[in-house]
Amino acid sequence: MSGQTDMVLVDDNGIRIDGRTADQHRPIKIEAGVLSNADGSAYVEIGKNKVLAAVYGPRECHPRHLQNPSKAIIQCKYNMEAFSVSDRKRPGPDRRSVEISKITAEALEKVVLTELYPRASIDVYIEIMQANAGTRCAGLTAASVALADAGIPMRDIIPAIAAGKADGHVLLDLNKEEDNYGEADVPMAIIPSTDEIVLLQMDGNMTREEFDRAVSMGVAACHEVYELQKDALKRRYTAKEKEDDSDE
Amino acid sequence: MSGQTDMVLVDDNGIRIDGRTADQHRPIKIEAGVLSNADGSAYVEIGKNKVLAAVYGPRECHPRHLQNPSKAIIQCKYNMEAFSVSDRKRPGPDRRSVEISKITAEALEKVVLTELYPRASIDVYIEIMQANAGTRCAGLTAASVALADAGIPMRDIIPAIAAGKADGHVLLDLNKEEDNYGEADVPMAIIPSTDEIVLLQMDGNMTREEFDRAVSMGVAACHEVYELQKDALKRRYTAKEKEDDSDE
Amino acid sequence: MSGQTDMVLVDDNGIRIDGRTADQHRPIKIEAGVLSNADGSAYVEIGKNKVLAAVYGPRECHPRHLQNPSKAIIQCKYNMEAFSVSDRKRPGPDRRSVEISKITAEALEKVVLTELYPRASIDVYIEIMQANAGTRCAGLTAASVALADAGIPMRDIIPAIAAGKADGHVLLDLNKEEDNYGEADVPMAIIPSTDEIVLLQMDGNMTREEFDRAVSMGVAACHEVYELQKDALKRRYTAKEKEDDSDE
Amino acid sequence: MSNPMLSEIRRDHIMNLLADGKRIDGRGTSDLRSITFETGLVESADGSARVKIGKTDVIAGVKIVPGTPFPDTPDSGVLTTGAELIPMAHATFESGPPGEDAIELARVVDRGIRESKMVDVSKLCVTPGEKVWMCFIDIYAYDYDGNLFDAANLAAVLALRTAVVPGEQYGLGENTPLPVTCTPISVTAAKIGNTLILDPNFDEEQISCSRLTVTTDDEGNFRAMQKGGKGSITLDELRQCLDMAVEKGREIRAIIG
Amino acid sequence: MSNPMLSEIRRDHIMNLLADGKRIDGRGTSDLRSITFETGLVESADGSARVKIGKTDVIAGVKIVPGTPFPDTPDSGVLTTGAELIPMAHATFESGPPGEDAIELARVVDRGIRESKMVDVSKLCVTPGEKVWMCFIDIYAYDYDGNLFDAANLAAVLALRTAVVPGEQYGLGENTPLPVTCTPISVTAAKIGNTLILDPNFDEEQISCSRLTVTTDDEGNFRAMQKGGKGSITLDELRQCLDMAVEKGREIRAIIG
Amino acid sequence: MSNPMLSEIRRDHIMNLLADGKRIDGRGTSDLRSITFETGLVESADGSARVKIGKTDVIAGVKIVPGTPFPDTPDSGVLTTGAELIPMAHATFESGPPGEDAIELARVVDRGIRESKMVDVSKLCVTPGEKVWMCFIDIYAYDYDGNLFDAANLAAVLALRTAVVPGEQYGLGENTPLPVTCTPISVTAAKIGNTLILDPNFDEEQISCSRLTVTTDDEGNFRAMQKGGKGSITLDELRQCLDMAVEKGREIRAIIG
Repeated sequence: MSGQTDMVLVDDNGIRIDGRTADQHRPIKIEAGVLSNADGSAYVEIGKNKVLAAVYGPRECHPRHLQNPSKAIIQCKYNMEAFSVSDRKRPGPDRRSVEISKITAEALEKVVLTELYPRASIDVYIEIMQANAGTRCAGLTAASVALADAGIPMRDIIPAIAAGKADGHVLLDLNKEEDNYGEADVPMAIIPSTDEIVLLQMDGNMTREEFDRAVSMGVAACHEVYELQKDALKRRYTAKEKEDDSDE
Repeated sequence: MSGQTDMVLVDDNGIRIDGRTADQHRPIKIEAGVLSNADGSAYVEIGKNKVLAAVYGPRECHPRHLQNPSKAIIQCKYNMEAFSVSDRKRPGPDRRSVEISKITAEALEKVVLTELYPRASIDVYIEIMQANAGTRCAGLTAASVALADAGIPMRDIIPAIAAGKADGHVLLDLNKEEDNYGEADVPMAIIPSTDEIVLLQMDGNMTREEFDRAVSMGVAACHEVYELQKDALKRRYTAKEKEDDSDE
Repeated sequence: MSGQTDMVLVDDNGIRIDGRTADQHRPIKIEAGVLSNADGSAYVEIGKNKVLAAVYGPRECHPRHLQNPSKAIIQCKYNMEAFSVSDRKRPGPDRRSVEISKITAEALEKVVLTELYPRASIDVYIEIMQANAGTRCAGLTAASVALADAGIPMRDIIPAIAAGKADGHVLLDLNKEEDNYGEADVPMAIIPSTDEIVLLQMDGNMTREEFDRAVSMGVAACHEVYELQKDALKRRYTAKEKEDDSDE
Repeated sequence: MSNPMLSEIRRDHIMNLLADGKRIDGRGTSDLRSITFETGLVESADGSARVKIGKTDVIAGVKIVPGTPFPDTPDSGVLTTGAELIPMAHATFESGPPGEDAIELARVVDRGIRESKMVDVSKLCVTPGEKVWMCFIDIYAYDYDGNLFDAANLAAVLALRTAVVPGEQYGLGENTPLPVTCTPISVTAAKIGNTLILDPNFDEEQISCSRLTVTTDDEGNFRAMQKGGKGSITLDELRQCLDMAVEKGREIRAIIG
Repeated sequence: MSNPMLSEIRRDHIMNLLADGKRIDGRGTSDLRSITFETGLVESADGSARVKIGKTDVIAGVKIVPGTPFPDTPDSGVLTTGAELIPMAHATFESGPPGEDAIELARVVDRGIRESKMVDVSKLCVTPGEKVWMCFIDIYAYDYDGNLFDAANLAAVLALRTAVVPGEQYGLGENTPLPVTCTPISVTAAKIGNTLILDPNFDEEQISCSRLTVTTDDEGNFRAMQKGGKGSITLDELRQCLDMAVEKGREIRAIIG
Repeated sequence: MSNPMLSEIRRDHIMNLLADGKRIDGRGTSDLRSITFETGLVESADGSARVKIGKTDVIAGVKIVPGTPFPDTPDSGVLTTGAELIPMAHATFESGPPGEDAIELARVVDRGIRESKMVDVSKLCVTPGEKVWMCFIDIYAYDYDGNLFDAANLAAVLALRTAVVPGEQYGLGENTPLPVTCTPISVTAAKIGNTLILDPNFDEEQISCSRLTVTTDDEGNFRAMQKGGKGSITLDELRQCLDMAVEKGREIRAIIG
């Protein structure tokens, strides 16, 4: 967060450069079951972010020394494709993607019934096709849907979104300009049934009051994302039933 | 292949810059059994290419997960030494050497009786001491002889050579200038007893007719290389017998 | 060793730039038992060198293929911290640290009763906090004390120090200027009870007579370092007894 | 794949069908699966295309950035092709740097593009000897059901055909279409027993012994070839592959327009 | 740790104590362990500090060297933070390049320093667009008994506060103190069962399900946060963590002066 | 080696012979094996030599290319030595980046060459502070039957003595011989039980406890030493090694001329 710009990010009417109000998220599109080989998959667009998630598992855990005798482990790889950002990204994991992979896997642990699959691995792959601020939340949102699509038993589905601050305003779901020139970013993910937080990061500069507002805004928006996740899964099940019918 | 040069690569009499006609290969020297520790070895010179090949095996396969319960696997490492080329080559495998190692191992699979050695590994090491266009063919030619020298049962020995095109002429066994400034290169390897192709690559620009001519030329030359491979092995066996006699 | 300087490293009275005579070592401080988790540890200062050593083991040996069925293996990692030298050192092992790790482990082998712990590993970690010529000797000196502090049975404790040559004089324990602009460096380590050499390197330019003098000087100084090592261990044992008493 | 007996049965089934000139998915031996594609889907790329051949699903993105030319070609742009067989695409693919399969894939695609001179690198010079455009083609497999070679080639070629040199982004003049001269198309055959088939799917690839990829240019001339696999091909089979590469290359060119 | 039964017993013991608001080392749930520190101990560094929180022992060293600025911030110095969990510090730490734990640690410390604008990078420019000061913070753990986040943050902050820009060494003017604007302090809470504790030790970390690190600036505003662990935290627990981060941040600032 | 009983018997056999001052290959304790060499065999190198000591077979090649000097030695050429123990040379050598044995080998050879000032790097400056000649020595073992140190040193030294600075290739003047001042020769002793032997073969190395490599210059002065192995050497043994290094160094210099 640079927090330094002459750019007006929010106008006098509280309208943002992409026409949104403070508490509006960008257009979201979620599709479940988009790949053939993966046990589950999902595609998510949030604004200009384009993200694919795939799930394999529960399956045998490699390398073996990572096996947990009492439950499955969740392994996540978040990967930015070389052409997903303005400057070409060198292939392979960097420190940022290692951190995001770690907190994404941790966020999913609380809802997946890992205790049903001792010694197994549940592998989550997130590919960022196009990045435009908010890829970690888009990735986790997609991963949740992909896990459900894979038929893996879960306590709930996890939605994720960021709140933040730009031009002195607390805003939902920062776009790239707001992220680059704004003052703070707060990506978060919750368990909708309890509002428990499973992912939370913050960077920038926020007073207590601003932060509280950002969290409220984010929690509310997570519930909206949650509805879209469920919709996508319903469409997927309907489509599957049709397939099954036509197979008879 | 740049295909762009003012250099005359073939003169009006069809003679190439090193004095050869279109269907002549460079001078070839093959020697079997040139190393002590390896189970089999060979040294090959084709023009200015200088290549060593060594074979270890059949031996225990590491890493274990590569073992095949029904046959031996062939593992090949093709390595250009740092001083073998005009600009110093950084040590370690690059993408080119990984590809050549792969297609060399695949070319050998068809003739080695791998089914005799379940779970084993047959390891082929090719070192390029000096490179001058044609190292992959020289390496495969040497590897074949080294396998035979190691006493590994084979259906046949594999000779390899390249054909190509330069100055508009279809030519056998391009030298470095022809390779750099010519129009096409077609490395190939065959099983001499059946003329089956086990290695084939092509890059550049060739009409169907030119390509057919290149393949015919290459197949014919492979048979010449084959004779030299057999000669080298005969000399090796004779020398071994003498050694054995003198040991008595 | 550059051996080229206009700097006067030894004055007409045989006094060095830091005030020492030819056969004096820099001030040495040794402390045993400075860390909590490690099974044994030591801190050593020699002049401006600051070095920590820690020992874990005997413990299970990873990776398994390194296990020796008849004795423990000693594994050593010598590591220069990024800020320990004038120019920032890139993290991770370089060729120099690999070599030092190897000869340090080899030097310790002769005194540790590895035969008591078949299949085990004794792991020695040396961290260079600040480097000022002589870190390998400081590291080995510290590692010896850390091994003793870990209660690992040893035939003897190993002291190490360097001798060398600068401005044409054979000198003990070169400082950084003497090392940079001097003519030779001879790091060594001995078993004090027998004066056997367990570590010896030399680089620079020395006549036989100079080298013999350097070795004599080094051996004598090793005995001095040895006394300091034993003192440190005595203080450590006394402190431990007090701890035990106060625990009752 | 994990159950050897099942795979044995599947193998026999495929072989028996092939003996009658039939394939498990109903195709004839020289039929291609349906090819669909979308270009321009990645706005952050300077060119992009996603190609599906049957269930095989591949994306290619092109990034074009200013850089330093190679000393021996001071007036030429630079072309680089990478491919990753990411674990998303198949249960057998592993994380980590590209292995030999991914490297071979990238290099064969690269060869077809480079040797056909599809990209006119002579027009990618900004300042001779100092600054040229570097064109990075990055390919990712999302779903693997055989024949990655042709899918990756097609995705890369379509991404290049729709790519734009981003002059404005770097203050180097206007945005201009990437100068492209032709459309190299690869056609891959696999040999199962003694039968040649085109566009093998995953099951067919598993039991095939040899593979031949042939890349032709707009005139039907040959620009790149790669034999793969642990088997051989006869000279007669080679001729068939060449015939089919020309014919099917023409078909595919018609599909992509 | 290696004996599962022992660790089970230990776990129950810790949980039972916590049910009464007590901890195994006698602290209350929001008590910190004793904090000691030493600065300037590494003369070869341009700034250094060794911090002990209880038995957790961490060193941070700062090296400041001339380098090239990033193209998009031609007038700004560069800040880089690395951390290594070397095997010296704990029997479970392994040799090799930093793993995900070390990377997360370095990035959270980096974020607190960067986002609080502690180092005034605008004053680290030598020649705009050409030469700026690069500030490398390297952190090593010597002894690990929990709460590396706060120990590493504190060591890095103290090393920076005492760092000197070595102008003379590079012929770039006088040596000057590194321009520092504030003191970001992180406070880490762990959740065990439904109890929040501050400054967890190793045993407590082993059985905690969630972790929250909150970094405040001198005004008590938030500059960085990181939730870790495989559990969740409620909104109410979040509020408690924020309260404690502000309060304990003030206490720690008082300790380091 | 794989059969422990056989290797036990072999070990006893070698020890018993040594007790009588004899060696398995018939040599006396201070006899070297036959040394043969060929120089200039690699035309693509700027200098090359292949050396055989008994069955040990090593190649060294020198490449000399223009590059940037180190900031602290702006007028000096740069010398770099690498060694690879490739799996071709012995069944126990593995593929991959150089391990600790290869690194030690390269560094000991490098030290002898560097410290003897064999290559006059002051004459390898093209433009002070900007362009100097970088001299890369790369060593590969083809066959390993003990004493790689002396074979590698000899190959590197012979390659350097016959090397040419390729001025013409880079438009930097005429080709000139690499400026070489002396011939550093290393002599390696191994200690088996309490016996010192020179030029150990593979079997002898396997059962030796200590190794000492001593590199002398033309005057018989010492330029580099390296003790290796898990055993010790006495001060008396050290003296014997030094005597032999001088004497055998002279012999080897006579052999290579």
